[in-house]
Amino acid sequence: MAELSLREAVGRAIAQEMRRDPNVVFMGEDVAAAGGVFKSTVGLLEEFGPERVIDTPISEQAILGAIMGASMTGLRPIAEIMYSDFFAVCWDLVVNQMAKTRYMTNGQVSLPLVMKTGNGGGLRFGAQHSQSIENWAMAVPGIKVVMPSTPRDLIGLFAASVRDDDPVIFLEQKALYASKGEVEDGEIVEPLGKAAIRRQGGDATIVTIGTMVPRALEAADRLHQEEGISCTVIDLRTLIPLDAACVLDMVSATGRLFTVEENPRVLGWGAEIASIVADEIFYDLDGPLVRIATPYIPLPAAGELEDKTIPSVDAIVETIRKRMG
Amino acid sequence: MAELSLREAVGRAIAQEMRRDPNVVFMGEDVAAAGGVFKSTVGLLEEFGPERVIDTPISEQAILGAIMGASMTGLRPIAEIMYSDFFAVCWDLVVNQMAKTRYMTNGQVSLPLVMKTGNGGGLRFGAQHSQSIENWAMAVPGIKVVMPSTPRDLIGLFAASVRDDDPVIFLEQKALYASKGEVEDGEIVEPLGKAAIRRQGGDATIVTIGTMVPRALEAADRLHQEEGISCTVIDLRTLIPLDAACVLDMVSATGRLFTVEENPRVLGWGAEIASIVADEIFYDLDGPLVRIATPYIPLPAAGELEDKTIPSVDAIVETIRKRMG
Amino acid sequence: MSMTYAPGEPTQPAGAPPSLQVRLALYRRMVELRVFEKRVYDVFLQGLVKGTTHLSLGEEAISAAYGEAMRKDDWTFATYRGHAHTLSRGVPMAPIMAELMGRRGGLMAGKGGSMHLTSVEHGMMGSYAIVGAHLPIANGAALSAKYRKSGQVAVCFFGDGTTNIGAFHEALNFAAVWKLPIVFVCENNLYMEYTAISAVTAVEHPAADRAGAYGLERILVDGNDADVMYETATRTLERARSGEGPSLVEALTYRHAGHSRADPGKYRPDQEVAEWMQRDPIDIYRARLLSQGVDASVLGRIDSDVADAVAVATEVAKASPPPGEDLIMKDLWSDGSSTWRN
Amino acid sequence: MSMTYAPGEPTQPAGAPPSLQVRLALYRRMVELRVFEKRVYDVFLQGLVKGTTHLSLGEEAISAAYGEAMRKDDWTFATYRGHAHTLSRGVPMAPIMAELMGRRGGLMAGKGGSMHLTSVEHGMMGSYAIVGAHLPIANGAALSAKYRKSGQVAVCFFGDGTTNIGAFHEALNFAAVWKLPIVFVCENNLYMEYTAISAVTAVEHPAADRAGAYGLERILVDGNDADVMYETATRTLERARSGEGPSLVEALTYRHAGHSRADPGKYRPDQEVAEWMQRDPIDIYRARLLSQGVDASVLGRIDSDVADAVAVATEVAKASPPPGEDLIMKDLWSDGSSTWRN
Ligand SMILES: Cc1ncc(C[n+]2csc(CCOP(=O)(O)OP(=O)(O)O)c2C)c(N)n1
Ligand SMILES: Cc1ncc(C[n+]2csc(CCOP(=O)(O)OP(=O)(O)O)c2C)c(N)n1
Ligand SMILES: [Mg+2]
Ligand SMILES: [Mg+2]
Repeated sequence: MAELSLREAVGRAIAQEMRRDPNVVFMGEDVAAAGGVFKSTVGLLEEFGPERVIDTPISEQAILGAIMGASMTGLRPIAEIMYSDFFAVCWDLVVNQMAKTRYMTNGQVSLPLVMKTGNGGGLRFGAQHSQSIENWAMAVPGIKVVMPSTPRDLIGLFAASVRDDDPVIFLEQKALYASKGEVEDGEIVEPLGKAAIRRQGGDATIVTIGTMVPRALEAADRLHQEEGISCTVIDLRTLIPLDAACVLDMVSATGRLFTVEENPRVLGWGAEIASIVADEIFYDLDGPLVRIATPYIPLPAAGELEDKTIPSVDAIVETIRKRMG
Repeated sequence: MAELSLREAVGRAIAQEMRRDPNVVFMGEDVAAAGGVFKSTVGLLEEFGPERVIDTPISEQAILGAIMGASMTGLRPIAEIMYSDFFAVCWDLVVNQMAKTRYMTNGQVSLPLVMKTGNGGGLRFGAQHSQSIENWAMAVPGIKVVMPSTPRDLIGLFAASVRDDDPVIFLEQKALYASKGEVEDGEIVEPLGKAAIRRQGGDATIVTIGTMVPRALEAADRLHQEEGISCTVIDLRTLIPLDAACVLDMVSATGRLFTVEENPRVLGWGAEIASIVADEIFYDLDGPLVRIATPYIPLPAAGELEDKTIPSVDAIVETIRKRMG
Repeated sequence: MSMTYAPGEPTQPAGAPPSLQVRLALYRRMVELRVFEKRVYDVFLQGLVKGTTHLSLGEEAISAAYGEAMRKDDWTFATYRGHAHTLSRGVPMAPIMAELMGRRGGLMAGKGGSMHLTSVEHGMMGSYAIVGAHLPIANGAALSAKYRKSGQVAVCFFGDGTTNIGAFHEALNFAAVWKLPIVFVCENNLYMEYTAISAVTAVEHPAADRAGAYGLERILVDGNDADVMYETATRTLERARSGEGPSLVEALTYRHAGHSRADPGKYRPDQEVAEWMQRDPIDIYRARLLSQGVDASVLGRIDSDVADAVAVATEVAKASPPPGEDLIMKDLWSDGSSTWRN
Repeated sequence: MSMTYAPGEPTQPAGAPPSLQVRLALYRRMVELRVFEKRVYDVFLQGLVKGTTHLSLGEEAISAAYGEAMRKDDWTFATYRGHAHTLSRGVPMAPIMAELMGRRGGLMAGKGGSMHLTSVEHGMMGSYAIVGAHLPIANGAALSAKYRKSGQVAVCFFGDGTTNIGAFHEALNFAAVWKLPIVFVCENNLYMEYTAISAVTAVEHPAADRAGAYGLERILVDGNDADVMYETATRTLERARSGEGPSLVEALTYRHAGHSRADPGKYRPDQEVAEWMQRDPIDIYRARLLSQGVDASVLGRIDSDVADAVAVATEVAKASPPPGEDLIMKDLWSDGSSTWRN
């Protein structure tokens, strides 16, 4: 048992899988000699050598192409796209190539690969280094989308992603890199597609993921103490596959749904959840489905502005209190 | 008055705006000398000359960069991205640059530009030439998203897009290029952000756009004749800005919502509509909100498969009949 | 040899000609590509091929030569214009034809269509319809060969127009830095879709004139000469296999037909077309073999064998049923499903 | 002049030295950039700058020279490492400092942050934080100048690492084909973030060695010599303005600090750092001016003027209030709103 930060968990997760399987290689910008710009991959080059831990040029299309071709031909590669915003320069490889090739070839080609990336806001990096791209990825059939909220989950879900035979986007929330959690020793693997119920309550269900998980939990505690409103909090953990059954069960039981999303509201994943709930358990609902999300704007840089933009504990408490009233 | 195909309307729309304003220039692959791969821009080079109608290399990033920089410095450029799928190779210019620059610069920069593109399936072109990317675009704050369903709307909405001071993605449905409609003579301009109610009915509201508009209308006729179910059909025409008020009014009146979407279901625009309705007029609803969409797969190429994938008139009728039953 | 588009341009000299066996195989393959694609055009006119198709008529020497020179476990990466490259790896004709017709017996059961021909068991690792995308992907296969020390080589075909897209640049640099076992083959047919490459490119030879930007040798060859192409293929594959790294080959050629099925190709000057029709790779090769003592009956036999095979393949394809709805929701994921939620 | 990283590499010879007036302006600007950025570092250590910042310490000669040589209505496009380029267009210091501190008085009222400095009224058309993105955008401004025959030139600055991304390639070809009035300036400081450019690039000089791929002259200059840079700037701007088309300049330089505020720069060999510290552009220039007869008091006066100005600007910035929530939902659209629905 050890207490690890999410940042440390990244390194341990990669090492766990590289030790297990010699076909796992890892590449990205500044990931090897420098140990990554987030210092999350320190020591991997030393342990696994330059043939398995590779510093690349600033060529995101070449990076994703390389892991795609390598995964078609026997390797299980991992690439880092430093900030998730940079997926925009190599999006073709993800959406047109990786997501479609297996289907188009009638199942001839498997693509066991992982694209890990620093995602989300909160660090005052401004609009081009703070985006939450889980919604971009979720909208494209053929890509699995994983976003852990704890160090232990990060290791377990990362292992499952590497072992999965399909392409995975693995989102590391930059705002959580410094957060800590207990992690047991030994190998950890957690299945993709299973949500975690982080808290149980009878009045409403809060569905969330990533950086918003600790905020939703804190908000739920406050709602309980201050207002006597008792909430279930679901951490989805993966968006594709989506544990819709867990959401439907909990929302049926509580009659109310709130989503808490870091991504900008319009076509955030909460919209899909709401549309599933509004179709499949309409008659179990006791009131409106409410989404708490970043508004429809790019993220501003100044801390004061950014903090009012991404859902805060206060904003969550306030909205739920008002809408449950 | 003349009967025009949607394809012919494209050429007329561009010419209308280029005649009006010498700052309008137009560029893209094979758009000038050859008149476009969809033959929708024939004659523009001859009328406006090679400084205003420009054949480019296969360099989508260079194309979008060029119109962005030109629009910052006094022009009102139009670019064609041949198939909307190709936005994946130049997505950075759209989502990180065009969408964010005005906001990041505190309003210093205006980007009056239009990106027109052939969008959607139905032509047996396979998974990389048939996508519906309206949901990609809608998810990014800062881009207007326009999708006309008739030749007259195409001209009017195109004019408004060119005259708008913000970046616009203008989606031409390839499957509608051959469809015809009456268009009056003279200048046509239609505002962005106003949905059209194509049909009125009291039992349910169908919200749709683009290629699905004629299908939804045919389905509504059949539902009326065959089942006595009378539907309102809303053609959204633009996704951003979204005429949510029109949707909310009609769904309030009918108590039921069906969306008919060509885009793949997960995070299609219908999810956003459903989440708005389920939040804002929950107590006016008489039953589940139902989305009819392409399933979560890339589009298969063979005609027999493609036709069972994109919502057909039969599938719309069948679903609404069942869910209203 | 004169090429009006590039007067006086030297092309790489061919070494010793290949063996007779190889030459006959090259001839057979080129004829196969030609006759097959002409038949594709016929069945398209009969309404049996929907969507689009991109023919390589006139460009056969390039893919035929590489197909002949490659090892069985080498990999091909091609474009939407990939019938020729697929056949050149020994993929049978009937499933290709059936794929174009959207039938269940198609190479991908009709799910991919003409622009995505793939046969992993033949080392045909895919046809890609986004210009430039497959160059970085081919690098990945080469990286894997290098990592596993398997001796395999990736060969990546693309057109002149592809040299102006970003992925080209990233892929070439990446391959050169890691000395990957890969050969990039630019089939310069002088046109993108309808626009002359010279109108939109800052250098005359869009691939060869840029080799230096990646520390690579400038290789410009006559893509309509099967012997030159075979020698180029052998040499570049050998270089890759021996660990010396990538090559970038520019092979000059011309397509006899339009860009795709919808295109009559009217944007090209009559004179240019006429000159290039004179430089038909198959005519040239047939004449050369005959002049060097190969008996006309040997070639005639090949011609008629191929004609028969194409006819049979076409009938097999026509007899194949439509794909069937059961395929629609299959094989998005490796578990065979397309399930995204429970 | 010796540069250990490229022994014997020729750099472009400087023509006649600029006038004394220009030289003093260059000196003043370089000192301003230096002192300003050192102050940025201080206020960062005081916790007044959140997020990230990227300093140009050691690289001042390049942006200073272009800033001095450009016409007032020319356009600058820069990267996240853009303080220097912004100051070099005459943008006042206080709003830049305030932007870094996230204040209402910031150049973009705190909404953009350090990586996106923009001042359209000064021709500073933006700092872009996605590597490579601004090269195609700068082309667009040049296209507009050409279309409107305005005689304006776009100058686009970027780093060595940027030469390996696709957008670089697309932009260079595009500019060359249309002979756009643009100058691409590669500030080669030998490193991407923490990785040496030589480790990931197929040629030694990532920009200069690729100029030929776009039909352009090879221009490799000493980026730490303000006179050389001024001459290069004058020449390339003149070429662009007179309709002869783009230039691609590679200016060799070195950053004294780490890549960004979080980086101590430990991956660089001590010896290399020491050698480059000897080649400080400001030290070199000061020594040259003194040796050529400029009075020490003249330079001293500039130094103290600049120090005062930076001190004042810093206080002005510190006194600026936080931006205020009213800005959050403003200016997504040209109507000033961010309304996406009714
Ligand atoms: C990124 C992208 N842009 C545009 C297209 C449309 N397109 C398909 S083929 C083609 C021309 C390609 O020219 P070239 O590379 O010379 O190959 P050729 O077709 O001549 O063999 C174009 C523009 C595409 N498929 N992908
Ligand atoms: C597309 C993209 N990839 C990666 C990054 C992260 N990144 C920011 S600066 C940088 C290094 C750039 O190096 P160079 O072009 O040499 O400029 P320098 O910082 O040395 O001035 C990297 C990799 C980015 N911002 N955008
Ligand atoms: Mg071509
Ligand atoms: Mg650098």
